[in-house]
Amino acid sequence: MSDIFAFKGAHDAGYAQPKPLISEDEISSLIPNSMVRKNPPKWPTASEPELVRHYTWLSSRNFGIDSGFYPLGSCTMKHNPRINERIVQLPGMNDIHPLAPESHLQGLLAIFYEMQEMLAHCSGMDQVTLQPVAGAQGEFAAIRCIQEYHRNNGDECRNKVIVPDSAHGTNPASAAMCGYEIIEIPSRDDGRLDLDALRAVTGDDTAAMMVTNPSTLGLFEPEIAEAAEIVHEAGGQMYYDGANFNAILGKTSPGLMGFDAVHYNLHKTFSQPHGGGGPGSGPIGVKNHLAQYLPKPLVDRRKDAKGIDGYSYFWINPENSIGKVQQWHGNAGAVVRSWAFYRRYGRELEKMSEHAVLNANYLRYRILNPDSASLQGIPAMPVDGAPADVVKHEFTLSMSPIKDTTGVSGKDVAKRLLDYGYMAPTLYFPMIVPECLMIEPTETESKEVLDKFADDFLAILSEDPEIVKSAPHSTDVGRVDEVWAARNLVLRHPLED
Amino acid sequence: MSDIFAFKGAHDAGYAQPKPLISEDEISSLIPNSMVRKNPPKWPTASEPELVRHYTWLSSRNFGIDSGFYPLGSCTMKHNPRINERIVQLPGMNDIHPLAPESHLQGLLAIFYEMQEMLAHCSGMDQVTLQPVAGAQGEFAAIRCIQEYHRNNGDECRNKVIVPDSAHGTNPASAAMCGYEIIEIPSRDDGRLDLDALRAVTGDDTAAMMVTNPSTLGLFEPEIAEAAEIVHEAGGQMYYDGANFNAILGKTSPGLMGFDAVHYNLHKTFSQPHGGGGPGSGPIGVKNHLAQYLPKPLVDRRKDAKGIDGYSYFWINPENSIGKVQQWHGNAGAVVRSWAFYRRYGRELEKMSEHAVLNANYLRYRILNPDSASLQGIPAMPVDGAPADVVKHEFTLSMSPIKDTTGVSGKDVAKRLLDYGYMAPTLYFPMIVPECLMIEPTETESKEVLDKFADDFLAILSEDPEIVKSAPHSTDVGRVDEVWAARNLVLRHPLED
Amino acid sequence: MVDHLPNLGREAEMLHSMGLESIEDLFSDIPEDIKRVEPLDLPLPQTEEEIWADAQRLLGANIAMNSRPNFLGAGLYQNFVPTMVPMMATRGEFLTAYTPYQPEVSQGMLQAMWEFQTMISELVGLPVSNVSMYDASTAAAEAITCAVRVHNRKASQPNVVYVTEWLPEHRLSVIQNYVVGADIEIRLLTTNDDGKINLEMAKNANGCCAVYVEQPNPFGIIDTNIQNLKEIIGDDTALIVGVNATSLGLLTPPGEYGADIVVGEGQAFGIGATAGGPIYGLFACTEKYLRQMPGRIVGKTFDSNGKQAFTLTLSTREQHIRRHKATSNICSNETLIALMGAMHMALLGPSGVQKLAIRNTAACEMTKRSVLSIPGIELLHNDSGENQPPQHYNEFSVILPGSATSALSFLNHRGVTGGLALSDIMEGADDSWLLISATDQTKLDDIQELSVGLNEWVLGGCS
Amino acid sequence: MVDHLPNLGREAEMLHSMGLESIEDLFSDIPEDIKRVEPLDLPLPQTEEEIWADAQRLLGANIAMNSRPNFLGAGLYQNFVPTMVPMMATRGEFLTAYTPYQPEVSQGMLQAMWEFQTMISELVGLPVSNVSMYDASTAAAEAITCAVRVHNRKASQPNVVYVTEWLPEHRLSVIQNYVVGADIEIRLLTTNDDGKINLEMAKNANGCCAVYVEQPNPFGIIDTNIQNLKEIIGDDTALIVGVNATSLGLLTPPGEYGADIVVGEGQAFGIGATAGGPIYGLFACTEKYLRQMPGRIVGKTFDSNGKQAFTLTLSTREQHIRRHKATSNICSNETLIALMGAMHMALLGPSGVQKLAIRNTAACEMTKRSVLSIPGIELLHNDSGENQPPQHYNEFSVILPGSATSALSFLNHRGVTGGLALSDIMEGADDSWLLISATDQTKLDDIQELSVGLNEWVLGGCS
Ligand SMILES: Cc1ncc(COP(=O)(O)O)c(C=O)c1O
Ligand SMILES: Cc1ncc(COP(=O)(O)O)c(C=O)c1O
Repeated sequence: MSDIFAFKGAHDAGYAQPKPLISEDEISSLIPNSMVRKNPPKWPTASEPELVRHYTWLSSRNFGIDSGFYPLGSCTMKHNPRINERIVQLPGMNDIHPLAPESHLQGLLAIFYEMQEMLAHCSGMDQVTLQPVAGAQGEFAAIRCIQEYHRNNGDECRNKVIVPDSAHGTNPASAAMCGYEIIEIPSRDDGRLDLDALRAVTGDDTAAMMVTNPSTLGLFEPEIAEAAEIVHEAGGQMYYDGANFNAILGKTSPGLMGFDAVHYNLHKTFSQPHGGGGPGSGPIGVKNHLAQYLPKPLVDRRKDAKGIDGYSYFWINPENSIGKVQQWHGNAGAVVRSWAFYRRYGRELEKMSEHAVLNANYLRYRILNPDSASLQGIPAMPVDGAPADVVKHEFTLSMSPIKDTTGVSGKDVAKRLLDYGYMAPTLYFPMIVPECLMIEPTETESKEVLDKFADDFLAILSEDPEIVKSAPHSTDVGRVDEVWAARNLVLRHPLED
Repeated sequence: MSDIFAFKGAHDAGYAQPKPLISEDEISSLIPNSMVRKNPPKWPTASEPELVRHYTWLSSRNFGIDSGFYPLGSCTMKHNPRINERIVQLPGMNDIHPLAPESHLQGLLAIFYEMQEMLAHCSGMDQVTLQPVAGAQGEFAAIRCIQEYHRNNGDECRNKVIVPDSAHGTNPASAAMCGYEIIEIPSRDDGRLDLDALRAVTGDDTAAMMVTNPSTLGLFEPEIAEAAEIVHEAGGQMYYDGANFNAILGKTSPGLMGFDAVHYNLHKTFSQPHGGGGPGSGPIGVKNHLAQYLPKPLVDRRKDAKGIDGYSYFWINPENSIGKVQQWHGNAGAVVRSWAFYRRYGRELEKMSEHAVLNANYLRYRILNPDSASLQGIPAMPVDGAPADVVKHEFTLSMSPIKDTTGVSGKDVAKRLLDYGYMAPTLYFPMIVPECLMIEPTETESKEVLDKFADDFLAILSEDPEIVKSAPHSTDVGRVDEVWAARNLVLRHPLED
Repeated sequence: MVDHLPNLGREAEMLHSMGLESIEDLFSDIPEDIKRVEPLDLPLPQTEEEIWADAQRLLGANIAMNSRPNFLGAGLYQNFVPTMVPMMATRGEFLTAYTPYQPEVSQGMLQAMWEFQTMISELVGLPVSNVSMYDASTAAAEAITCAVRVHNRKASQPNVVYVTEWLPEHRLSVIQNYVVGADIEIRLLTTNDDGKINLEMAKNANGCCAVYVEQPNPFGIIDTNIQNLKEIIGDDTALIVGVNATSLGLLTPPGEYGADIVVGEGQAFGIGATAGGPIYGLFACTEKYLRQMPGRIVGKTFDSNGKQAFTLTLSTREQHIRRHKATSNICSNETLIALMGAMHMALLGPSGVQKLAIRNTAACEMTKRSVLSIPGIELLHNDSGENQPPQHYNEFSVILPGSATSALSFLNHRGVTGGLALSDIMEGADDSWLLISATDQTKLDDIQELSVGLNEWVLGGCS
Repeated sequence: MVDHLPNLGREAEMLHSMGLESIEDLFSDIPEDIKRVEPLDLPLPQTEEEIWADAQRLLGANIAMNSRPNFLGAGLYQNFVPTMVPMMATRGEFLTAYTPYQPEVSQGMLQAMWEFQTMISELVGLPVSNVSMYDASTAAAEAITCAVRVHNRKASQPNVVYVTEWLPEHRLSVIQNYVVGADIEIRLLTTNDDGKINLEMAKNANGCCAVYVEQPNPFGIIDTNIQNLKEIIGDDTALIVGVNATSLGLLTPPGEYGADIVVGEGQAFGIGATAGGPIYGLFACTEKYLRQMPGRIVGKTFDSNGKQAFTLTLSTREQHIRRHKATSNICSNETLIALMGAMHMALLGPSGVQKLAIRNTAACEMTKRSVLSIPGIELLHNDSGENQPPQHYNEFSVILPGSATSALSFLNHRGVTGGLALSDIMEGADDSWLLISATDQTKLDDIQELSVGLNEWVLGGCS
């Protein structure tokens, strides 16, 4: 156990700084007396060697994609190319101010413009803003645009947003934050959108419907175009949650499906590393009728022989912009990383989706169709979260048959996978699949990794249930008591001493 | 087990390169038919994601200073400041050619010049070359200079180099590579230089004596000035192995002790990370009478208002230079890192040595003077490798009393320390101390680390001898069979497949 | 050639083992009428070398702050980040992890975030901190909605929130977007001629749900009146203070003068300005707001063997469990950047953060002295009622004898980034108002170049 | 203020616990008469920020190869290193380790080096590789002394070694230094007018201890005669081939034409030119030389539980055990750089290394065509006896109609680094000889700028 607050170096030993421009004694006269801080914050008093070791140790207790297979469904945990990290360390990225004159930011704006265009093209939208810093913020911003659109049309009474019960939690949360009432519609037994249920709730109070396609079950919604028609006929807008965009690039697009607005999760589809929970980037694309509401500013360009490749770039504000959702211009560093990632594929982005889908189907097949030898000793097999011939980039398994037979829950299997050196799949989401494990391998995993995972997964099913239920056994800590944490709420170091 | 040769990606999936300037088909006409390679080397066919994971895994199975305390005596395993790694990534360092015109290298030459001057000043030498790339090569180059010096003086028959039996193996090896006969003189019982033994072997066949001071026992040689006098009177040269320079900066110098030539281990004293065995950097400094023999080139400067801080820099070749010992200008990147390290201390380099010595003495005291509680259960205590009131930057312990009492050897204790999360001290060196452990904490370890190490060390002594003898138990692999390795010599992957 | 795909060339093998023929079989579930017909109209794939070359060319066309005298700030500052920070934070185990849903294999990030919470708590003087918000603006916005949820029932002015006058649009606009859905009315807290909060008028805020002010304020003024606000607005109204985080190395932590929630921008700790993102917002509060707080939080607990462990906690507030009733929609956040912040803060330590604040204060003061020595340039809000003119941290605002836009463009042509025309970011600001920011990275030469330039501009008739 | 010292301010506490008073007590063992009296006359300590600023200023004053057309090579080449390489190699567990004396906690580096050995073995076509030498020159030098130790007893020309004519001084001089002590006589292997080894004269080498040649040779020529050398010199003489490592992506591995030892420079795999160091030398050989080989080597073995493990082996050759009888004095070596090499090689893979060699060949050819189209400039060694002029890899040599030094200085003023005057590095070379190197980083524009420049220089009368 390395406790950062236990290092006991001299208070000022940690990190030397150059002298201030005015002597330290004089400083007190520059601060109102009543505002002078009496005690410094009790931050660690550690030297660089101690901290390097501390954080090395902490990192060794953390699992990332670099540590092993990370099949966390819905999160698209693909490899993060290293060149992207090098690029954002360039002074022309790391050390620029968003409010600098446009002439200082021409390279950045050129990249922004290229990304706006590329995202619009791939999704079949007309305009893109890069400002939202995460998927959820993209949802929020887009729903705000839709809200302003309806208001501008005098459609003030559209106060409901329809969301399938398989939707990600951010969908209802974001719409609710805009003040909408959420109408959740149940999925069909086969996990697909239920058009009848949709028709039943659609009307002149419908502001929008939010859909993820492929859905959070990893399934393409075959009737998506009809759904869009139903909503549009009622005067509502169709919102596409692009978290699963990795599955369909070059194959179809939200535009073709009939959507009006979409967010992209750059940190998923375009491989921005989202270390420990973020950063992300959630640009939104919209059809022309919504473009005037987009958060400001966007980037446009004009021909200019002296500019970059013949253009100079500038900010523009949409006419009836909802304003801003982040102080500056979004997570520019994430956009630049995603640009570098996109450039690697260019017009072959389709290949990326093909491999993501290939890997998901292959792994699903390997798990659900074991040979008889592997089946031996397995008391019960998981079943498809929803029946399908093919899935897209991810799939769900219901562990109910196992729970019923041996008492081993989905969570137990997830924890046991940790012992085998894997990150656990997404657990108990979507909520419509009982004892759900949601598995997304991504395109950057090799066949060997998928084969090995399938074998290990099946091996766990044949293990002594007691071992699985008490897993994990070989991790840095054993199963963590989350209830104690919530009851006792020890949310900071006591620093007694 | 991650086997890099087991990845099975497409041959050309790993790493895409831009197109050649001539089409690939045309290339065969540019290579003599008889010289065309038939089969490509069977290198791994892995993608970046696979390799990132492979090397992450390998690194997790490797112990560095960042992983924990690394008290490897004689190796000065101090913290490597991170800024130094950033500096050498600058294009003005990473992407410059040693044979570029001097005008392309002014910044590098300025740093070289500063380092030559600084090293000369700290060691009391007159001239320094930065060319040797490791301590051993510094020894070799300096002994070559001494050899030429004697030849030039018509002293051809000086064919012996005197080396104490406590010397590092590179000392006799380097002198032997120059063609010298090695005369090893035994140390006194107290581990110090034996002047009588020295007198007995010194004569007109003496080319040089090589001494490490503080010695490899961590002890300052009190009679070093007399030793120098003896050798000088016989017409020999005094060579200072600077591997232990970390102990004496600002306190004394090889020049004051009477040495004629010295090598510095920049990678030890000035914190060049020597990952896994190197790189190092072993500049040498000499007194004026040897300067004309130094390897070429050195750096000099002249006033130039347009130059860097008023100077322009240029290469110079010593008049009777022995030539070169490395193709280019030595390990320039190591020199620049060491420069960055030195700048951090500047005139307070003395403080670095003080803390190195403070830490060594403190740890030695803590181990050799346990309270009675800690002593409980310890059947025998180690003894000082050589008696001394104070040591310098390191100290030796003889584990003989323990071996005699319980059968637990120095090696066993070393292996058991691995279980406690430490790198083992240097083992069985110097050879004159039986069952020797040689411990060098360096100045970058905190009191807490030293206290804990002392406690753990004592705890091991009170453990069940069988546990210690079969250690390590919690490392990635158990005790490694070195004999099998030497007998069977499996020196590469078989690549059957 | 696309690389990074380990199964390139093995598609057929994998398909056949599933009994499939072609990749297209995998997309048979997409109805024909919505299939894309034309291939993507995008450039050819590039190699790492080519991407790197283009990145250097494009981003090299930007002008880095450090490459010339720079006085831009306004909430995002030029700073120096110790090399240890990016080197350790980009270790793959941190960099490529996601939200620690499985605490058993995520103790490293969890512990680092718990330490972060502790350091922020210490910095601002409040017991609870989350593990970061998107940025300062969303932190302020969500602090307001959080406070309304807590206080609305008892509030005598329900759904009303007071926000300091002169808030830059880049924060005000975000707040406005976030409060729409909760039906919150934003009213303005006016300021005196000395630039500080008008305490008399602040009495109007008593009984509303929350008051949001900034310290130092958007003009860079250290507002001593803010210390008296809590007393005026009372216990049933949340005092939300937006801070310049580094200033707390020298200034009283808002927790000590009654702040209920402290928000702010973390950027100066841990990461460069990076064009405004990714950065991270701070959010700390008293226990009262804990269960209405947005964002993730880490708690200490034990594992099944009684060993100390860390885990995300209180997730019942969050969208993945509470869905439309969640306290916020935030899911992906800025943890990795907060980690960089934690590393930087730990390296600075108690005296280092003070030193940093001193350097910022000193640079600001030297710049102020130099600029105010130019005839015709005056401090904004100099008509202080007290004896002393307002004191500043990191930045100060002046009234120019001409348009700030013209001054900035004059300076820009001389290679100086002179600051920000306040009229660009504040409604109602005069075109002559200039915000000048100086940091620990400001050098005496920079100040000289600014002043010489401004002086020439004034002498040249302000054009 | 010096930082990085965790026990600053705790000196007294630590001293007192040992019963000491002051730091000086710890240095009481240094006799007074050799104590330093004056404090070090050096500048004040600097902070990380200041060091970084100075490093940027000083190293920024260097002219990086990539910043202009560059045709410098001669054994060290401008290259592109994939970002993965430095990012993974500077992980602290690799970066801050030392020689793996304790294999139980060093399996990572040991395995990586065993993989390195395998890749080098594959590349050069010999069964054994060590884990690196200091550089190509010391690798060549120690190959020679190693070969003499192996063959001297049976040699009909004991202590004699033949080395190719025209060896650049930067390698020849190193060899000369290393052979002094072993009393080895260096004789020259002459070349034909076509620049290749004179096989007739090579017969003189029969019965000596070793022959050292380079492939491609120092003029950049792919020397087809070298394939016939082994036959001529016989089994009791070691054929040592110094290679340009990347060329083996296209060229026959020397092991296949009888090389006993292959040495070379590894730099192009793994690290930039970095002013010539740290780089790393390659050393591979047949089993016959194994026990006389310099440097470290890793073997596969088992641990006490029968689990596969790696360890340093054959250390009885080395100085720390064999002392003055060691096969070499090498101790600290270039392992970390070899690790970078291994990473780069693994990323390239079999087809990547071929592609790299093709790119080098293509760039060299395009440059050659362009330069040779300039009237007055001729290929050196064009008077080939065969029908075809010599073929080149990575670099070629031309005869200018004036002095190469003047041409280079003319080009330099135009912003082109035109190559190397061979007379600077080769005894006996004419002042008109110019070595022009082109790599995968050479662009068509660069070639154009070189040729236009050279053309103008010629038209202007070569001055
Ligand atoms: C289906 C789906 N929608 C929306 C989101 C929200 O995106 P973010 O985490 O970037 O806010 C996620 C991410 O977890 C998701 O999986
Ligand atoms: C005392 C001593 N002398 C010489 C050397 C040789 O230095 P290097 O390893 O740099 O060749 C060492 C290093 O291990 C040493 O400890």
